Amino acid sequence: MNAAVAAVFKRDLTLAWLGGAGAAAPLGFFVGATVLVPLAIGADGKMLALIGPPLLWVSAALAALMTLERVFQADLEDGALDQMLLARAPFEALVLAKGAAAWVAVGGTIALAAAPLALTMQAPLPSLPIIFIDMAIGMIAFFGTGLLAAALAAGVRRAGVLIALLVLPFYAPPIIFGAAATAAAARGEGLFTPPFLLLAGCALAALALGPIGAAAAARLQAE
Amino acid sequence: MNAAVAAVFKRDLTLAWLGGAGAAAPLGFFVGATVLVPLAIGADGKMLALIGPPLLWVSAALAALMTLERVFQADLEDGALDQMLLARAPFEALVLAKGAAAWVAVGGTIALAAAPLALTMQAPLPSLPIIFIDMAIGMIAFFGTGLLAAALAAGVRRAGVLIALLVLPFYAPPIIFGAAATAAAARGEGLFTPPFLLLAGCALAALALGPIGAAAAARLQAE
Amino acid sequence: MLPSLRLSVEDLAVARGGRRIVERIGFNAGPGDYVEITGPNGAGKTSLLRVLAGFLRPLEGRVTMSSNFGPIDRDEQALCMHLIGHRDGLKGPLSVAEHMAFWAGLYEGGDEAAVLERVGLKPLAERPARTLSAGQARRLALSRLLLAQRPVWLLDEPAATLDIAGRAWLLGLVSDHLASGGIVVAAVHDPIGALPNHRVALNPATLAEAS
Amino acid sequence: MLPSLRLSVEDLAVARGGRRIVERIGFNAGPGDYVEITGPNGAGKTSLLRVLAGFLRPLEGRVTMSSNFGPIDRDEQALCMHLIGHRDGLKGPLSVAEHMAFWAGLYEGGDEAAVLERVGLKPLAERPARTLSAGQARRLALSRLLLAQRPVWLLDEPAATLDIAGRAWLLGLVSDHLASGGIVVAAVHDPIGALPNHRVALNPATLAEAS
Amino acid sequence: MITALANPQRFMRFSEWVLPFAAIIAMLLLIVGLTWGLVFSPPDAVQFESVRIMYVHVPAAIWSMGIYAFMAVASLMSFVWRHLLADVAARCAAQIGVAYAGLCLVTGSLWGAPTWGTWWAWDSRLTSMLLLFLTYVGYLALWSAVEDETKAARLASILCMAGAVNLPIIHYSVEWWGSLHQSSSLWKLSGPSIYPTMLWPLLICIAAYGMVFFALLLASMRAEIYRRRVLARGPA
Ligand code: HEM
Ligand SMILES: Nc1ncnc2c1ncn2[C@@H]1O[C@H](COP(=O)(O)OP(=O)(O)OP(=O)(O)O)[C@@H](O)[C@H]1O
Ligand SMILES: Nc1ncnc2c1ncn2[C@@H]1O[C@H](COP(=O)(O)OP(=O)(O)OP(=O)(O)O)[C@@H](O)[C@H]1O
Ligand SMILES: [Mg+2]
Ligand SMILES: [Mg+2]
Repeated sequence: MNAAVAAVFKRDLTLAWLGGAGAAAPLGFFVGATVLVPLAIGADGKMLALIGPPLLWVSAALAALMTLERVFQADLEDGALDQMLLARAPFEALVLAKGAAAWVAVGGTIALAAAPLALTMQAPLPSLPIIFIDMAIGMIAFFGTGLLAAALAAGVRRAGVLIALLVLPFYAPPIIFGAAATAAAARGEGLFTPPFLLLAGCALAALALGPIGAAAAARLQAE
Repeated sequence: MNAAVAAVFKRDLTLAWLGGAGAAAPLGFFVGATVLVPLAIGADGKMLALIGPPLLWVSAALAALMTLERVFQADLEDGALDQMLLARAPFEALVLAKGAAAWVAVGGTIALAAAPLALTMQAPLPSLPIIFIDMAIGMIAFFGTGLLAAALAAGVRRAGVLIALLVLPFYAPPIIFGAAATAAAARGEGLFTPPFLLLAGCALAALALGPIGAAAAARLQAE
Repeated sequence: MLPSLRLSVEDLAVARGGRRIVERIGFNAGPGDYVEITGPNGAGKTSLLRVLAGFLRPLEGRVTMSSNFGPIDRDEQALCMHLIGHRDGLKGPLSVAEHMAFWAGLYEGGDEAAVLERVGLKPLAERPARTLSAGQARRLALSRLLLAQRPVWLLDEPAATLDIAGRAWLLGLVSDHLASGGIVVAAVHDPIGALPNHRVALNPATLAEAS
Repeated sequence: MLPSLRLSVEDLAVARGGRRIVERIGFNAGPGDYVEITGPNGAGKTSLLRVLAGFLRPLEGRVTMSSNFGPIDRDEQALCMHLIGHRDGLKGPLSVAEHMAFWAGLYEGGDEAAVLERVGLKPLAERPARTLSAGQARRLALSRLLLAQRPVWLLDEPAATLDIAGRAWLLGLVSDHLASGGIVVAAVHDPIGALPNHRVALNPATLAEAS
Repeated sequence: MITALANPQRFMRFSEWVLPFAAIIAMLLLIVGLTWGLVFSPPDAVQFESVRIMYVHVPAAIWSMGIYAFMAVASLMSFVWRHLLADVAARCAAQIGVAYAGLCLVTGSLWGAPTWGTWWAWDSRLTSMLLLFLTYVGYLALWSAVEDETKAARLASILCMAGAVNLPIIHYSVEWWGSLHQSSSLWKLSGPSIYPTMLWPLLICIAAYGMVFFALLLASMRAEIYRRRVLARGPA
């Protein structure tokens, strides 16, 4: 089973870095949004410190959303989903591996990019590792629930937009807690603030239920 | 030639609307993006009014990009690109038809949705038609340049990086001018503000160059 | 291989899109048996194979398997089979070797290097799948059989796009599998060369009736 | 059809991924000629057809066409041909009828209703292409030939996934086209039944050499 | 009783005679509640006549949440036991639920214009109602996006159960967020100090919305079952 999970993880990671949507497009969007919005409103330093954390989180959520569309759709169209269903390893574990690969490729890059971007938004240097951790954990929540939505919408034409619709109610809590945790970190309150703990709770729930639900849905798509 | 252009336009429009998700989903995405903003930054009306328009524009750009990404990639993979190259009608016209279909299906819905959503960001009622027009014209700029980027990147190994890198510099001006025009409209300055004229200029340039460039790029992909 | 493996299909009925397309199919295959499914386009060959593989629920009837350790339950059944469908299931940007490595990991078995040699794709190992010719891609897809090492092979027009050498190679593959006690169920338009122990001819519903 | 249409290929060499795969190919086909291209997997049949269709540039040599109005220039040439490749080129969510309507518009010709009847897909007209069986999808793809109405047909393994009735139907289609003065160039592994006027056997480079 | 009704034939027989009564009771309650509320109850001291929207608004808000809970139970039954009736019930309930949620948003918005001077405010209760509305829309969009109905039913039931886990989390997070942001104190509920002259018509309206839901649910389930029977018989 470990070999199968590792194989799926490695393949999806390779695919994310090679062709397809890759990790670069969401990263580009993320950086673009966090740079363009302050530019467009001509924000000054104080303003930036205020809108910085929420902006980071909204853009991160939208960037994650962007990569979800083809997670299952591509595998369904080209028959790779069948291949995974025929493996001896539990399908749930393989779906988890897919999610983990997306999380590393996209979530990791975005979390890494978020820290330096927070600097330009007046976050103090010591808060950067904390902001990175916040983001990385928030991404678990985004990808866990996103995986479920992606599996539900696979096979539908223009699944991307349906996924967006399905996923929004699930993204609201982590965004609320995440933005608050990042703002607290930028104020120098450290990592283990109440919103961070609540964010971690959302991530745990998504991690526990997302892959199971996604696997159940993806199995139905393979008809 | 007219028949061929109409056929491509109609097919792409049908494809965009099919799958049930058609009408509701871009709306959902957009509603979602605008719901996430206040959730992240809090309920302060003044702040919302400030950050709302640029974020509206960034999400609109993302929505456009999301739908464009697979415009050529899908046609290349399934052989539909070959079919269009074998038509007697000039390929440029067919590419323009593709772009127009995407613009109507996605751009139109988003522009329609943008107006009421601006309400929640404290834009006054009379400014709504203006915001609709801003958005519809901004979408021409997004789809024109996006088409070119999508054609260049189709079939490329690192398509993601390419699209992101290609599109971002082209998207920055319309986003900035568009957000400024929308903000001006919300302040009650009417339609023909300087940023609006600059936005219209971007749209015209994209309309003139996008389809021609995209056609040339897509022709090369068909090897 | 599992000793005295049996694959029995009883009174199977399959529906697609709410319409019954396959009615009352049955066969009982044992070690070394080759089951040939034939029928015109749209007769339900692909659907039948997907029922056997456990992807589709049958409307009526049952698919059962047993070995001399006793009956094999439904969940385990799917893991005794491997289906190669119409689609090759390749990822354009991944190389031939990367595909093999993926399957070797996914199915936890098979010696990649030996399989690469056996399917004759060694010279193309580093090529992205996107650049393979149709027949080369088919060979790559078929290599999954050697990596997954399942006793029951379900093949959907396996020889499509293969050249004459490729078909001979496929026949060798199938014969070896049968000789080692495996079961092969194949949907074909042209015989692949092996002598069928069971023939399932799906009702020749003409296209006109297949509405 | 264009009167006294000629398709000449002289000394063609084609490269793929920087490697020469097809060398010195030549033929000269006139009205009613059937050109059969054979060769093992990876020999370059698909590549050759894509050169003829104008998608790929040849490394050396020329493809020329003429009618009794004189030579046809390179841009016009592509518009005298129609290629049916390995892939069917269907959009899953669009119905059979929508595909036909799209092609009828795109190629500005062909009577959809008559073609739907002729390819035998009338009962499936409202079905989304996603739900078609492999052979039904292939028939739909081939219907493009009747809608585009071009004098030169380029067919890449047109009979793959077709059943016996389907192959007979395809032969009828090809024979009618030849009889009306068209040219057909087909890459095949199994003869489609028409008697070739020219045979192009691509060098039987074995897979091992084709690295 | 539930297991007995799970049989479609028995459900059809049961609903055939219950439906008229339910419909009549719903009509009566609605007429009494709305005329009492809209015509005879006193205008509010602060909000004057606009308070009457409450009789439309509040029951819609309450039932749009109740209906989702009903759907979640139906979805669980549909997923575990593959009950045809359960997925019909969930889907039909969603169509009514989305209408209630939409009604709550629209009437709330109409109410907000005179009382708060704005159509919309990012208050925590409003925000969670908007997210509930989106959850409904997503559920229905999924149903209509997937053509194969048995597949759509199972996918939708997965979504509905996930949503049932999510809605309390949303509720909590949005409350927490509201307390964080002190949203310009727009939402000043008079709370339990509501006059009995306003409470009674309100309670009747709430009961009426419940009966309307029940009657509509039976009617649309019957229609849906007939539709499926016709489809199962195949094209004419
Ligand atoms: C969870 C959803 C909701 C519930 C349970 C709910 C419930 C209530 C209740 C019980 C009242 C009566 C307050 C009183 O005693 O006067 C009320 C008033 C009101 N509601 Fe809602 N409501 C909800 C959502 C909304 C929404 C989405 C809007 C706007 C779009 C809205 C706008 C209003 C307005 C404007 C008032 C009167 C204003 C006031 O008394 O301050 N409500 N709501
Ligand atoms: N999802 C679906 N919805 C409705 N009908 C379907 C669906 N999938 C397949 N069908 C129909 O069911 C029938 C059987 O399809 P199937 O793919 O099993 O045929 P087949 O025997 O494999 O044909 P072929 O030789 O062409 O591959 C066909 O008529 C097909 O159109
Ligand atoms: N884009 C590419 N880059 C590199 N090599 C390629 C590319 N496309 C094709 N090839 C190689 O060129 C050779 C010819 O391919 P082609 O598809 O023309 O073969 P074919 O004769 O049609 O084979 P088949 O019978 O399998 O369809 C093959 O060896 C193939 O691997
Ligand atoms: Mg088939
Ligand atoms: Mg080929």
